[in-house]
Amino acid sequence: MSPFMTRVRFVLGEVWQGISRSITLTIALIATFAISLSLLGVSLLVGSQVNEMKDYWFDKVEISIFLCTSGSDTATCTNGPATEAQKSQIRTDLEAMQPLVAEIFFESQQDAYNRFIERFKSSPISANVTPDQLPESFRIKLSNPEEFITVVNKFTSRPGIEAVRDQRATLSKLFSVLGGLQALALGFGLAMLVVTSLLVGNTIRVTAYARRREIGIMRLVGASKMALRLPFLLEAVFGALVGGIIATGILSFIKGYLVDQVIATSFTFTSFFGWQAVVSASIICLVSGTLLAFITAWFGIARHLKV
Amino acid sequence: MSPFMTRVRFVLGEVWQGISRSITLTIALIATFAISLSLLGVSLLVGSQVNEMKDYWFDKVEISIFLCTSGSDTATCTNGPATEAQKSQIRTDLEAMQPLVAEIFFESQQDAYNRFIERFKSSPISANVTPDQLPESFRIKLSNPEEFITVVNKFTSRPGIEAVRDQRATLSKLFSVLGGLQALALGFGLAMLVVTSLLVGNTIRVTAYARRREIGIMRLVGASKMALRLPFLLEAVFGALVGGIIATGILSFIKGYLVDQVIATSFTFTSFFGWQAVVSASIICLVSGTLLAFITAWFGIARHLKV
Amino acid sequence: MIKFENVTMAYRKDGNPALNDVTFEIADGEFVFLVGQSGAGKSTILRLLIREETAKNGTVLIDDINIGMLPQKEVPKLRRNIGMVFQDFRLLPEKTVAENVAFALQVLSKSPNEIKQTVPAVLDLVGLLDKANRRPEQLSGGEQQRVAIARALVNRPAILMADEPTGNLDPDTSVEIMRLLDQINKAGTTVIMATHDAGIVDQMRKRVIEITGGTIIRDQARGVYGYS
Amino acid sequence: MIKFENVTMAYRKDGNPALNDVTFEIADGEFVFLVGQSGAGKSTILRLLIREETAKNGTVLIDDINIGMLPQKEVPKLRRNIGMVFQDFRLLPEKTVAENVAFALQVLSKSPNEIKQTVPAVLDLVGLLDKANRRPEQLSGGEQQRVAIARALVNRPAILMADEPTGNLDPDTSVEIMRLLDQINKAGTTVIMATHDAGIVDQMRKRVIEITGGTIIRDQARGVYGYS
Ligand SMILES: Nc1ncnc2c1ncn2[C@@H]1O[C@H](COP(=O)(O)OP(=O)(O)OP(=O)(O)O)[C@@H](O)[C@H]1O
Ligand SMILES: Nc1ncnc2c1ncn2[C@@H]1O[C@H](COP(=O)(O)OP(=O)(O)OP(=O)(O)O)[C@@H](O)[C@H]1O
Ligand SMILES: [Mg+2]
Ligand SMILES: [Mg+2]
Repeated sequence: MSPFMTRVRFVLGEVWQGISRSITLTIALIATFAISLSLLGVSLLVGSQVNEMKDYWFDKVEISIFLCTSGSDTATCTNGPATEAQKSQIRTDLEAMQPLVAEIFFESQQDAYNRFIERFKSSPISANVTPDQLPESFRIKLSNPEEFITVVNKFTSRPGIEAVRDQRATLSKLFSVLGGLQALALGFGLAMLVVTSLLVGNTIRVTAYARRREIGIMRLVGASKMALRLPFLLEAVFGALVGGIIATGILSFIKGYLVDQVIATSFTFTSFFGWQAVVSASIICLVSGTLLAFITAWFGIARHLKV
Repeated sequence: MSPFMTRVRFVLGEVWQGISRSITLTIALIATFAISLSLLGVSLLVGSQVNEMKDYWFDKVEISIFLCTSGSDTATCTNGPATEAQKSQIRTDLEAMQPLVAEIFFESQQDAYNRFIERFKSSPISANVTPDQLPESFRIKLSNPEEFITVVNKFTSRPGIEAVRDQRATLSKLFSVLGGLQALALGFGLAMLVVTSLLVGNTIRVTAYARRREIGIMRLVGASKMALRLPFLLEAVFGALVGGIIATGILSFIKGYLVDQVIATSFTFTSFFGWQAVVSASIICLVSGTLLAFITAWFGIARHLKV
Repeated sequence: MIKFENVTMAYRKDGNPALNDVTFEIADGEFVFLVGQSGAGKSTILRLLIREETAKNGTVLIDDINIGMLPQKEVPKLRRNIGMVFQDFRLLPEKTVAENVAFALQVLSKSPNEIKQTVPAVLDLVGLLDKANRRPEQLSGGEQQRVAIARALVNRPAILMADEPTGNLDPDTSVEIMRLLDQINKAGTTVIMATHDAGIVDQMRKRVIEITGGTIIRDQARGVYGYS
Repeated sequence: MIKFENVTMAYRKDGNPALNDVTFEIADGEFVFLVGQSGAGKSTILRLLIREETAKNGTVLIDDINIGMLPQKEVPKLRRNIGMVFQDFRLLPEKTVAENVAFALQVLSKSPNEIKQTVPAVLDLVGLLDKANRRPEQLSGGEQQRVAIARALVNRPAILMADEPTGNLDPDTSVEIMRLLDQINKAGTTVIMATHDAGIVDQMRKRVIEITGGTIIRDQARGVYGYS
C-alpha cells in the first residue's frame, strides 16, 4: 500500500473513531447543523416565495389603451368614437413593437361590461351601467414591464385614444409591499446566516474543548498539526453534510407537504415557489454549511494545537 | 455562619468557578440560549403581528344597509326611494341594538359619489356616473363582527331597504389568508420551541460531557448528587437568563428600530404589534428558557452522576 | 472494622475475576499494606470499599454495614468518611491545590473559616504550602501525589486508604509521608496502603496482605514485602 | 548527542526557575539516570528535549540541532524520533491499548500490515498481549504504565526517555522492564530515565545525574542513587 493510502486510511480511521466514540458530540454537531441549515434554508425559501409573488403580479401588469367612446370629452376624442382605421393603425404599431410588446388583447365594449359586472357584482352601482358607457381598449403585456414609458409616450395624445393607463401605478402599492417583504426576507436570510455561523461555531468550539486533552497527548506523541486537524475537519464536514441532508429533507417536506398540500389549497391569490427553489436552497445550505464547518473547525481547534 | 449559608456559599462558589474557568462552555451556552430564545421570541412577535392585522381589519368590517333609489328594482323598493320615516325608523332600531352596534354612520348620495370617484379615479367609468345613481346607506360597525347575522336578519327584506351587505363576505378572503398566516405563525412558533429545546439540550449535554471527568472525581471524593447537580443547574439557568436578556434586547431592537423605524414607514396598510407584545414575548422566552435549562441540565448531567 | 467475606468481583460479566473469594478482616486502628504484582487486585479491594465498584459475590462490610447494599444516597456519606489517595491522583484540573484540598472539607459543609485554617496546615504537612495557588498541571508528579495525600488527610477520616502513595516520590519525601501516615494511624485512624515499595514495607514491619491474581496468598502480622 | 548548555528555565516569568544554569552532555548510546527530590526538575529536562517547553536561557541540542529554535513544523518529527514514557502516562482514553500503541506508528505512516505485526509483539514484551482490546481506564495502574512504555518503545526511537517508568510497578515487573530498557540500550538507543527507585539505580550502576532545586549537584559515571 502506498504511503498516501496509508495516511488516508489512518485519517479516515481517526474520523470514524471520533464519530463513534463520542457519539454525544457527533449527534450534537449534526443536530446543530440540521437546525441551523434548515433555518437558513427556510429563509431562502421565503425569499424565493417573495420573488415568486413579484413575478406573479408583474405578470399581471398590463398597459390599457382606452379608445374614445361617444361620451368621451378629452381633446383627442373630439372626432367622436375611434374609427376602424385608427384601431387597426394602433394594432399595427403595437405589433411593430415586438418583442417589447409580448401580448396584445382587444377588449370590446361587451367584454368590458362583463368584466365590470363581475368585479362590482356586490355593489348596487352595477345596476346602472350599460355596455356603451364603457370604452373599448387594447390590453398589452410587456416582456419588460419596466419599459412601459416607451409605449405610453408613443400612444398618448393620439387621436381616437382617450387615455393610456399603466397598471403599475395601481399595483405600485403592492410592489412596494413586496419590495419591503423582499428586503425583510433578505434581512431574515442574513440573520439566519449569522445565527448558523454562531451556533455551528459554538458547537465545534465546544467539541474541540471536550477533546483538548486528547489533542494535547497526540501532539506530544508526534502527531503533526495537519494529522490532528484533518480528522477534526473531516468530522465537522461530515456533520455539516449529514445536517445539510437532514435540512434538505425538511425543506422538501415544507415544499411537498406544507406548501403544496396545506397552504396552496387555502391561499389562491398567488403562485408558490417551485422545486427549483428547494434545490437551490438545499445546495446553498450544503455548500455554506460545509464551508462554515471547515472554517470554524480550522479555527476552533487552533488554540488546542499549540503545545 | 449557619450550615445552610455555608452550603449556599459553596454552591455559588462552584457556579462561579464553572463559569469563569471554562469560559468557552459558558459563552457557548449563553450564545445558544440567546439565539434560540430570540428565534422563539421572533416567532411569538410574528404571531402577535398576525393577530394585530386581524384586529385591524376586523375593525374595518362594516355592515352596509343600502336604501332604495329611484333606479332600484328589488321587491322591497317597489314604493320608490326610501322615505324619511323609514330612514329614522332604521336609525332608531339600530340605536336600540347597542352595544352590539358600536358605530352608526349615514352615507348620503353625495358621500357615496365622492368615495366612488376616489376609488375608481383611474378608470374611465367614473366619468359616466352621477350621484343620483348611487344609493344612500347606513354603515354600521359591530362590537363583535361575528354576530353580523343578527343585524342582517333584522333588516333584510324591510321596505325601503334595497340590500344589506356584510363586508365580511368581501373580506373573507383576507381573513382566510390571515387565518392561514396565524396557523403558520403558530406552527413556526412551535417549530422554534422544538428548535430551542434541541439546541439548548445539545449544548448542555456537550457541556456536561466536557466535564464528565471532573464530575466523576467529585463523586469519588464524596460530593452528593445534589451538590454536583446544583451548580450545573444554576449555571444552565444563569446561561438561560443571560441569553434570555440578550434575546429581550434583540426583540426590543426589532420592535423599536426595525418595525417602528423601518417597516412601519413603508407598510401603511396595517398597524403593528405594540410593546406589550414584546414584553409578553420576552417573558415567555425567559420563563421557557429557564425551564428548559433546568430540565435539560437535570437530564444532561444524570448519566455522568452514576459512578 | 472492615471485613471482606468470600468476595469475588469481575469487571466484565464474562471476564476473569479481578478478586476471587477474598476473605480478611481489618480491625479499627490497624495499619495494613496490600502488596502484590501489577494487576493483582489491590486497587480493586480499595475500590470496593468506597463503592466505586460492587462485588459480584460475597459481602464487604465496614462497621457491620454492607457496602454493596448501601443505597445510592448513602454512598457520598461513606466516601466522606474514607480518605482515599488514588493511584492516578484524581485531582480536579480546574481547581488550585488549595481548592482541591478544600473540596474534601466543603462536601462536609465545613465553615469557610475552618477551611481557611485547616487547608494551609495540611499543605504545610506535605510541603506544598508555597504552591497552594497552582493548578495540578503546574506541579511535578510527586507534588501532585502529595496534593492527593493532603486531600485524603484533611478531614481526619476514620479510614485512610492510599493507593501507591509514594510511587512518584523520592525516598526522602517517601519517608516523610510514611511518618505522617504512621502518626495518623497512631492517632486511631485505620490505614490501608497498596504499595510496591519493598523498602518501605520492610522498614515499617506492619501487617502485610499479599495478593496474586485476585487471591490472598499471604496475611502476615509483622510482615515484609516479599520472602525473596 | 544530547547537550544542555547553561540552560535556565522557569515556568512563569516571575517565578523561581525550575532549572538553573544546567550543563551536561549525553553521548549516543548512553544510559543515564536522572535522580533528585520531588520537584527538582527531572521532568523539566525531559520536557525541554521534546520541546514541550522551551528554555529561557541557554541551548538544548540534539545532534547539533537547537531544539529551542526548531521551527514549529519540525517539532512533530523531533517527537517521533524520541520515545517518551510520561510520568502520568498520557494514554488516549478513547483508544484501546493496541490503538494507543499503534498510534505512535501511525504518525510515522507505517503500513497497516507492519502495525499489525509490531504492536502485538511489543505488547507481549510488556506482558499485556491479553489486554490489547481494553481501554486505559479498564487497566490497573501498573498496566497503564506498561502501555505507556510499549508506546514509547514501539517505533524503535533513537532516544528513549522514561519518566518514573516503574513508579506503579512491583519489583518483579520493574526488573523485567529494566532488563528491557537495558536490551534496547545495548542495541544502540540512548536511554534517559528519571527515577526515584534507589534499588534499580544501585543495581544497574549506570551514569547518574542528580538534580536539586534545578541545579546539577552530581554527575557520576557508574553511580548509585544516593550517598546515604
Ligand atoms: N475498569 C476495568 N475494567 C476491566 N478490567 C479492569 C478494570 N480495572 C481493572 N481491571 C483489571 O482487574 C485486574 C486488577 O486490577 P487492579 O487495578 O485491582 O490491580 P492492582 O493490583 O491495583 O495493580 P497495579 O499495581 O498495577 O495498580 C487487572 O487485571 C486489571 O486489568
Ligand atoms: N506547568 C508548570 N507551571 C509551573 N510550575 C511548574 C510546572 N510544571 C512544573 N513546575 C514546577 O517546576 C519544578 C520542577 O518540576 P518537575 O516536574 O521538573 O519536577 P520533577 O523533578 O519531575 O519532580 P517529581 O519527581 O515530583 O516528578 C517544580 O517545583 C514544579 O512545581
Ligand atoms: Mg492499582
Ligand atoms: Mg517529574
